[in-house]
Amino acid sequence: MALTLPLFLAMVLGHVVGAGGALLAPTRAGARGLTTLGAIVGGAAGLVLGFDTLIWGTPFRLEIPQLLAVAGGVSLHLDRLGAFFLLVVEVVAIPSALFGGAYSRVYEGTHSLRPLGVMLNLFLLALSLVPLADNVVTFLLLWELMSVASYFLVLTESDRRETRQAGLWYLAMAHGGLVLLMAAFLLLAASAPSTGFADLRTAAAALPAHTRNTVFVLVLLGFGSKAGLVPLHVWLPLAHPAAPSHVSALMSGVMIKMGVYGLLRVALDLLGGGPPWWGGTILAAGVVSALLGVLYALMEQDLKRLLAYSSVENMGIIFLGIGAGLLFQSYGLTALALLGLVAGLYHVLNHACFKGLLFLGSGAVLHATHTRNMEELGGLIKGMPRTAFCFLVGAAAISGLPPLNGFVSEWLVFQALLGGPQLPRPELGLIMAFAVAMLALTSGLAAACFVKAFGITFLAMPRSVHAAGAHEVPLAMQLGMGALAVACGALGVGCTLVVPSLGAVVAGLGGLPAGLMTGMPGLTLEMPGTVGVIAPAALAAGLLLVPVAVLVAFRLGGVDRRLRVGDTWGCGRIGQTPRMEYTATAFAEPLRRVFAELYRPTEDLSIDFHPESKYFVQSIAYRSEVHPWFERLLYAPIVSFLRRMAFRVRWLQAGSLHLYLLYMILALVVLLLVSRWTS
Amino acid sequence: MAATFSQLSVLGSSLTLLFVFVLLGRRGVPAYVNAFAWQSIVLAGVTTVVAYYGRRPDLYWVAGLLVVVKGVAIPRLLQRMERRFHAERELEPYVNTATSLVIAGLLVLLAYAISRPLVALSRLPTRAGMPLAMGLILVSLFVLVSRKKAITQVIGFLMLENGLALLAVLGTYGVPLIVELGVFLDALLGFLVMQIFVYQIHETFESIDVERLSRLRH
Amino acid sequence: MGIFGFLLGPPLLAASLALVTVPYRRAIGWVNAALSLISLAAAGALGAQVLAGKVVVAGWQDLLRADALSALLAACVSVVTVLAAWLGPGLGPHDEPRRTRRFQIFINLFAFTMLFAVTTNNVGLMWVAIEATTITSAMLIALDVTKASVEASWKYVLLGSVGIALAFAGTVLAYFDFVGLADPQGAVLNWTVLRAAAPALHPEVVELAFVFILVGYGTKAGLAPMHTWLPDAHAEAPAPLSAMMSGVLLAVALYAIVRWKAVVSAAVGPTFPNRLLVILGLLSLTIAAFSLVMQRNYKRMLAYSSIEHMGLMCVGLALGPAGTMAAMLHLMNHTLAKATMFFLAGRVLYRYQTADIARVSGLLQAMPGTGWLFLAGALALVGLPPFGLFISEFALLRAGFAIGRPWLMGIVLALLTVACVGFVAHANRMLYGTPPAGVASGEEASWRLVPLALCMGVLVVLGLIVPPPVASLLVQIAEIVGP
Amino acid sequence: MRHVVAAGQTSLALLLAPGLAGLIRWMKARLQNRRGAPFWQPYLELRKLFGKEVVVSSNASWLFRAAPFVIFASTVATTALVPVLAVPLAFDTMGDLVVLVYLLLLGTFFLALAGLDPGSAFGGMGASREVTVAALAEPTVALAVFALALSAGSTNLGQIVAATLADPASAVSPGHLLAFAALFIVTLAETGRLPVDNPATHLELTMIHEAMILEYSGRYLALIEWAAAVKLLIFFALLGNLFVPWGVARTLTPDALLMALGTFLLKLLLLAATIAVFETRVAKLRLFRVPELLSVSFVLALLAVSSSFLLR
Repeated sequence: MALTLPLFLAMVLGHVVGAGGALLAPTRAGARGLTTLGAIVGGAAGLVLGFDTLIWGTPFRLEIPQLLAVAGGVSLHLDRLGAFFLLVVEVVAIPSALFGGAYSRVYEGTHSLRPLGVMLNLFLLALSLVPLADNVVTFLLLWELMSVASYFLVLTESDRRETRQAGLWYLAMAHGGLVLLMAAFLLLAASAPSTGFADLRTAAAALPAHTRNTVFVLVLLGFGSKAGLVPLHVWLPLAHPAAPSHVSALMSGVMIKMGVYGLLRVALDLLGGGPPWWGGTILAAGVVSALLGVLYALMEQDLKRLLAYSSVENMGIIFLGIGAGLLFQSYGLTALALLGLVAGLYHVLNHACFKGLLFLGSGAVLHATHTRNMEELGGLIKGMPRTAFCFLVGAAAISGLPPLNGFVSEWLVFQALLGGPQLPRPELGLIMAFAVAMLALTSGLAAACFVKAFGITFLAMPRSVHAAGAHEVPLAMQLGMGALAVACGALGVGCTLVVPSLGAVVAGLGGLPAGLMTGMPGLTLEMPGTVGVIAPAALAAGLLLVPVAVLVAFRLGGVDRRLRVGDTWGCGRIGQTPRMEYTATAFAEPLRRVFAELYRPTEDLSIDFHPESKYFVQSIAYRSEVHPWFERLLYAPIVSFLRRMAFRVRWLQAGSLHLYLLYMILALVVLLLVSRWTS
Repeated sequence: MAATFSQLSVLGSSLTLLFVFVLLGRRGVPAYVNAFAWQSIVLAGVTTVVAYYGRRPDLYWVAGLLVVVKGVAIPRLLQRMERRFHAERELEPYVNTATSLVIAGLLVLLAYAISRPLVALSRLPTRAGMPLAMGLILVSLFVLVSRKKAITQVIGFLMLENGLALLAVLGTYGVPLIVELGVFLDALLGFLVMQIFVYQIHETFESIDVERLSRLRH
Repeated sequence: MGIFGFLLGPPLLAASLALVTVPYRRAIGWVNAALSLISLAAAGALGAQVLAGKVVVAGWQDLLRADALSALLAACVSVVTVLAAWLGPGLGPHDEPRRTRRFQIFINLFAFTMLFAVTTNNVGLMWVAIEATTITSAMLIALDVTKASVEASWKYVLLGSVGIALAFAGTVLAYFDFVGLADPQGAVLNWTVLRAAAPALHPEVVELAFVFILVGYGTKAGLAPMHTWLPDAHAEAPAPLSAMMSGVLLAVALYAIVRWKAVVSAAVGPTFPNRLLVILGLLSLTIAAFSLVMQRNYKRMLAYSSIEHMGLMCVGLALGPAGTMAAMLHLMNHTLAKATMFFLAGRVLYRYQTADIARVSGLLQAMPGTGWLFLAGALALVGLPPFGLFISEFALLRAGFAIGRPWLMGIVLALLTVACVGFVAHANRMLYGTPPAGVASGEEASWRLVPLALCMGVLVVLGLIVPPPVASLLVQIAEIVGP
Repeated sequence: MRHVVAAGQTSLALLLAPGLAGLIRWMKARLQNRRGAPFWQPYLELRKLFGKEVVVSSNASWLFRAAPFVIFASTVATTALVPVLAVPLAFDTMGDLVVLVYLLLLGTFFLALAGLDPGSAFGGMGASREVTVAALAEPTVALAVFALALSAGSTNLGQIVAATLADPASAVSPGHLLAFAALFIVTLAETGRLPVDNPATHLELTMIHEAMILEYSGRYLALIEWAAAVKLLIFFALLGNLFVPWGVARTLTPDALLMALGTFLLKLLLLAATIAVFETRVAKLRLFRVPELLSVSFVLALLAVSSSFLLR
C-alpha cells in the first residue's frame, strides 16, 4: 500500500509535535495535553503501520543517505519481525500515553513536567523506530536514543537520592550494553562492504566460526543487559520503580523487549542461527532469569520493585522459548524451532500487555495513596474498584491463569520444551525436561507472588491512612488500564487468531519455513510440533457457563439467599485492627525459609523490655532484608577493580613536578627502546 | 682541514657537555650561572667554527646572538634573581652528587647508543660531536628532574636549549636562519616568562623550592 | 597572501590595540571581538578555497601554506577565539582593567601563535609557534595570582618548554637526515619539501626523530604520561583560556604530530608511527578514563576528558585513512564540545564559587539554561547521540574493526565506557538535586548562553549530518596524512 | 452421544466426589477404632450448608463472594478434561494436562485471595502456605506431564490413556511407576491430605486449607467444600486412569461403560483405602519439612523422565 510513507511520517511527526508541544506550549496543562496527544497520534499511526506490514506484508523502506553520511546513512526497513515489535510498542504506548496524560498532572508544579513530555515522546519515537533500523549506525543511534531518553524519564523525580542512583546504574548498564553491541556489530561489519543489514547477512555467512561465536556472545550480553537477563538485570529493579508509572509500563512492558528483538535480529536473522550451544545458553539464561526473577519478586515489599523483578522472570520465560527455538533450529527441527520462537514472541506481546497494565495499576495506586510500600496499603478494592479489577486481570494473566493471555503463551513455551525428546542427544532432552520443571516452578511462584501483590495491596483492611483515603483515579487513567485489561483477555481467548500470524513473523529468518497451522481454525490452538491441543475460547466459555449454571441452580433449588455482614472472626477478640493482618513480609515468609540458602536473609530482632520486668515487652522491632548476594559477588569485584584502578592512577598525578619530568624522560626512553627493539 | 674542523667541534662539544656536570657536582647557584654563561660562550665558539669551516656565513650571526643573549644577558638576569632570593645553595637534591654523576655518565652512554645511527649515516666532519650534544640534552633533563630550586631548573632548561642548539649546529650546520631567529626569540621570551614565574613563586610561596608546589593533585 | 593577512592579522592587531591602550577601555574589547569575526571569516574563506581544490600558498619560500588539514584547524582555532573574545573578559562593564588588558593581549597573541602554527609550511617555524603558545598561554593561567594558579603555570611552563624542546630535537634530527640528502644551501625546513623527500630518508634516523617529536608535541597535546600539566593548568586557568587550551591548543599540538606522521609514514611505512600512536593513545585513554572515576573537581574532570579524547584521536590516527578521517572529525567535534563545556564550567564556578563537584548540586534548578547545556555537553563528551562525537567515535571504531584490530577496539570501547560512567556520574551529581543554600537561582547575562547553545546546535547538526564540505575536507586530510 | 457421555462423566464426578471424601473419613475412623460417620455424611453436610444463611466479613469485598464460583467453575472444568469412564473424550481438544494444572492453579489463586480478603490473620496464613505448597508441587507435576507426554506423544489426557491402552506394557515401565509415585505425593500436597495438611483439624498453627476458608459459610462454603472434594476425585482419576488405564471404555457401548464404571469405582476404593491407611500411619509434617517431601517427589519425577529417556 502506498499509505506506508504517510503513516510513517504521521508516526514521526506525532511524536515530534508531542515533544515540541511539551517544550513550547504556553501553559503547563497545554504542555501535558500536547504531550499526550502527540504520543497517541504517533502511536496510532505506528499501530496501523505495524498492522499493515504484519498482516499484509507491505514492505516499508526509507533511505536517507544524507543523514549520518560518514557512518553509512540512515536506513529504515520494516519487515514482519520489525512490524511485530512495532505493534508491541504501540499496543502499550497508546494506553500508557493516555494514562500518563492524567498521571503527569502531579508534576505540574515541578521542573520535570516539560522534560517529561519531551523525553516521553522521544522515547516513544526511538522505541518505535528501533525495529525499523536497517543498518548499524541507525540501529545504534536509535538504541542509544532510547536509552538516553529513558534515562531522563527515570530521572523525572530527581529530587530523590535513590532515583539519581538508579538513573546512574541504568545509564551505566545501558551504555555498557551499547558498547558490547557496537563491538558485535562492527565485528560483523568488519568484512562487509557496508553496514547495511542486508550486507551483514551476506557477510556473516562467510565469517569464521569463532568470529560468529564472539558476535553471538557480545549480542547476548548486550541485548541481555537491556532485556534484564540475570545477572545483567541489576538496573531493572532500580530504574523501573524510580520512573513515573506510565514510563515504567513502557520500560518494563516494551523497552526490555527490544533486547529480544535485537537478539532475534542478530542471532537468527543476520547470523542465521548457530551451533546448539547458542540456543542452550539462551535457554539456560532464561531458566536462571525466570527463577531468580520471581524469587526476588516474592521478597519485595515495594509494589513497583516487585513488578520489575517479575519482568526479569517473564523475560526469562521469553528467552526459554527463544532459546528452545534456536536449539531446535540448530538441529534442523524447523517445526519445533518455529514453535519455540512463536511461543517466545507471543509471550513478548502478552507480557507487554499485562506488565504494562500492572505498572499502570501500580501507578494508579501510587497516585491515590502516594506510597508503593505494600505494607502500608490494603483494602483499595473498595475505594478504587475499577483499578482493582484491572489489576486483578493483570495479576491473573501474569500468573498464567486460563483463559487469559499469559496462560496461552506459557502453554506454548511448555509445548516447545516438550519437544525436547526429539533432539538427537538425550542429555539435551533432559535439560529441556529440567527447563519444563523450572518453568512450572516459576509459574507456581509467580502465582504466589501475585496473590501477594494483589491480596496485600487491594484486599482486607487498609494498613495506613493513605490507603484508607484512597479514591478512584481519573477516567483517562482508568481507560488506559481498561484497554490493556481487555487486550489481556482478548489475546487469551482470541489467541487462535493471533498466533498463526506470528509464524509468519519468524518465517524466513535463519532458514525457517512458513508456519502452517493445523487444528480447527479459530477454535483450537495447535501447531506443527505441539503435542497438545487447547481451545481457550471454549475454556473461557466453560468457565463462564459453570457459575451461571450454579446461580440458576441456586434459584431453582431454592437455596437460602440470605446474607449477613459481620465481623471477621478474631478468636473471640472483638475489634479487629489492621495490625492483626498478615503482612507482605509474613506472606512470603514460608518461601523465604524454603529458599534461605539462596536469599541469605539478614535478620535483626530487637526487643525492648519493660524496665520493671522482662516479662513485659514494650516494643519489638523486626527487620529482615534480602540482599541479592550473587550480584555482590559479580558486581562488587568490578566496582572495586574500578576503584582500585582509579586510586592507582590518582597516584600518578601526585603533584611533584620532578615526578612529572621523570615521566616524560621515561616515556622518551621507553619509546626509544621500543623503536630500537622493533626495527 | 676536515680533521681540524672535526677535532675542534668535538672539543667544543665536550666542553659544553662538561659544563652541565658543574650543576651536578657543585651546590652553589652562582657557580651554575657561571657554568651556563661559559657553556653558552663555548657553544658560540663551536658555532663560529662550523660557520667558518662549513662555509655558512649566517651562523656568525647566530654565534653573535648566542654570546649576547645567553652568554651575557641571561646570566646577568640570573645573577640578579639569585641575589634577590639568597638562594645560593641547592640543598639536598633528590639524588646525591655521587649517584648523580654516575647516572649522568650512564646517560651519556645512552646518548651514544641512541645516536649511533646518526653517526653512522653522517658524512659531516662534525658527526663525532653529536652524541655529546645528545648527552647534554639527556643530562640537562636529569638536572631538571633531580634539582629542587626553581632557579636551578631554569638553568637546567637553558642548558637543555644549548644542547639542542649544539645538536642543530653539529648535525645540520644550523637550521635555517629564520627558524633560528624564532628559536632565539622563543628562548628569550621563555626565559623571561620563567623569570616572572620564579618571582611569583617566591611571592606566593615565600620560597623557590619547587617541592612546595605540590598542592594540585589527582 | 591576502587571505592569510585576514586570518593572522586580526589577532595580532587586537593584541597590539590592547597593548597600546592604557588603561584598558571597553571599546577595545568590542573592536577585538569584531576582529575575531574577521579572522573566522578568513578561515571560512580559506576552507572554501581549499575545497575548490586549491592549496593556498604565500610568502617568501612558501612560508605560509594551507591545505585541508590547515583549513580545518584554522577554522577550529578561530571559532574558539571568537567564543573567547565574545564571552571572555573585555566587554563587561565590571571587568577589572589591568587584568582585562592582560587578557586581551595574551589571548590574542595565543590565538595568533596557534593560527600561525597551523598555517605555516615551515616545520621549524611551526615549532617556534607552538613553543610560543606555551609562553602566551602561561601568562594567562595566573591571571589571578594565587598559590594554585602560580603552581599550575610553573608546571605548565616547565613541562611544556621541556617537552617542546624535545620536539625541536626531533625536528633537528629529521632535518639532519634531510640535509644529508640534499644540498644544504637550498634546504629550507618546509613540510612539502620534507614530505616529498621522505621516501629517501633513512628509517633509523626518522624513527629516532619521530620518537622525540611524539614525546615533544605529545606533551603539548596532553598525551599520557606527559599529560601531567594539563589537569592543573586547565583547572586553574580562567574559563576562556581553558576553552582555548582544551579545545584547540591540544588539537594544534596534535596537528604537528599529524604533519610529522605523514612524513614518517612516507619514510618508514605506517607501521612504526602507528604503533607509537597506539601506545600513547591507549595509555592516555586508560589514565584519563580511570582518573575521571574518582574526580572531585569538575574543571579537572573536563581536563581529563580532554586527555581521553586526545588519546582516542591518537588511536584513530593509527587506523588508516578511515581512522584518520574519523579522528579529524572527532577533533572538530571535541573542539566545539569541550570549549562550550569550559565556558559553562566558568559560569558554574562563578555562581557556586567552588570547583568541587560535591558542593555543586541542583544545577538544573539554579541555572536552567547553563544546566541543560551542561547536560547536553556532558552527553556529547561521553559520546552519546545525537551529538557529533557519537558519529566520529563510531566511524573511528568502524575503521579499527575494518582493518582487523578488534582487540584494540575492544580495549578502547571498554575504556570509553569507564570514562562515560565516571563522567556521567559526576555530571549527574552536579545537575540534579537541590541547589545548596546561598546559591541564587536564575540565569545572569543569558545572552552569553546564545553562542554556547549555538555550538551545541552545530554539534547536533554534525551528529546528524556531516555537511558535504566538511566531508570532502576530511577526505582530503586523509589523503594528506596517508596510510 | 460422545457429548452425552462427557456430560455424564462430569456429573458422575460431581456426584461421587463428596462420597469419596466421606469414604476416606469413614475408613480412617474404622482404622482408628472409631465408628465414624457414614460415607454419605458429606452429602448431608452440603445440603445443610446450602440451606444456611451466609455471614460475610465486613472487611471482605466482592472478590470474597465471587471466589467460590471461580473455584467451583475451574474445578468443574477440569472434570471435562479427565477421562473418567471413556476415551476418546469429547472435550479432549479443549485442553490438555497443562491446562488442567493451570485450571487447578486458577482455583488455588482465587482461594488464596479469598483467604486474604477478610483480613484475618488465619486467612493470610492459610493463603501464604497454600501458595507455597502449590508452587513447590508444580515442578513435580510438570515432570510427570513430561514423562507421560514422552511415552504417549501427547499431553491431551484422552490420547495419553488411549496410547497406554494400545501399549499396555508401557504402564509398568519404570518411568511410569516413578511418575506415579511422584504424582501420588503431589496428590497428598495438592488436596490437603496428611502429612502436608490435616483435613480434620482446625488447630490454627497447622491449618492450610481450612485456614483459608475459615470465614466462609453457607452456600459459599458448600461450593468450596464440594470443589475440594471434586479436586480429590480428579487426582484419583488421574492416578487411576492415566497410569492404570485398564477398564476405561474405548467404545461407547453400555457394557463397556458399565465395566468402566465398575473399574473406576474399584480404583477409587483402592486409592481411598491407601490414603486412609497412609493417613493413619503418618503424622503431620512440620510446615517447613514439606518442601523436603516435595523435593523427594521432584527427584522421583526426574528419575521417571530420565528412565523414560534412557529406555526409549
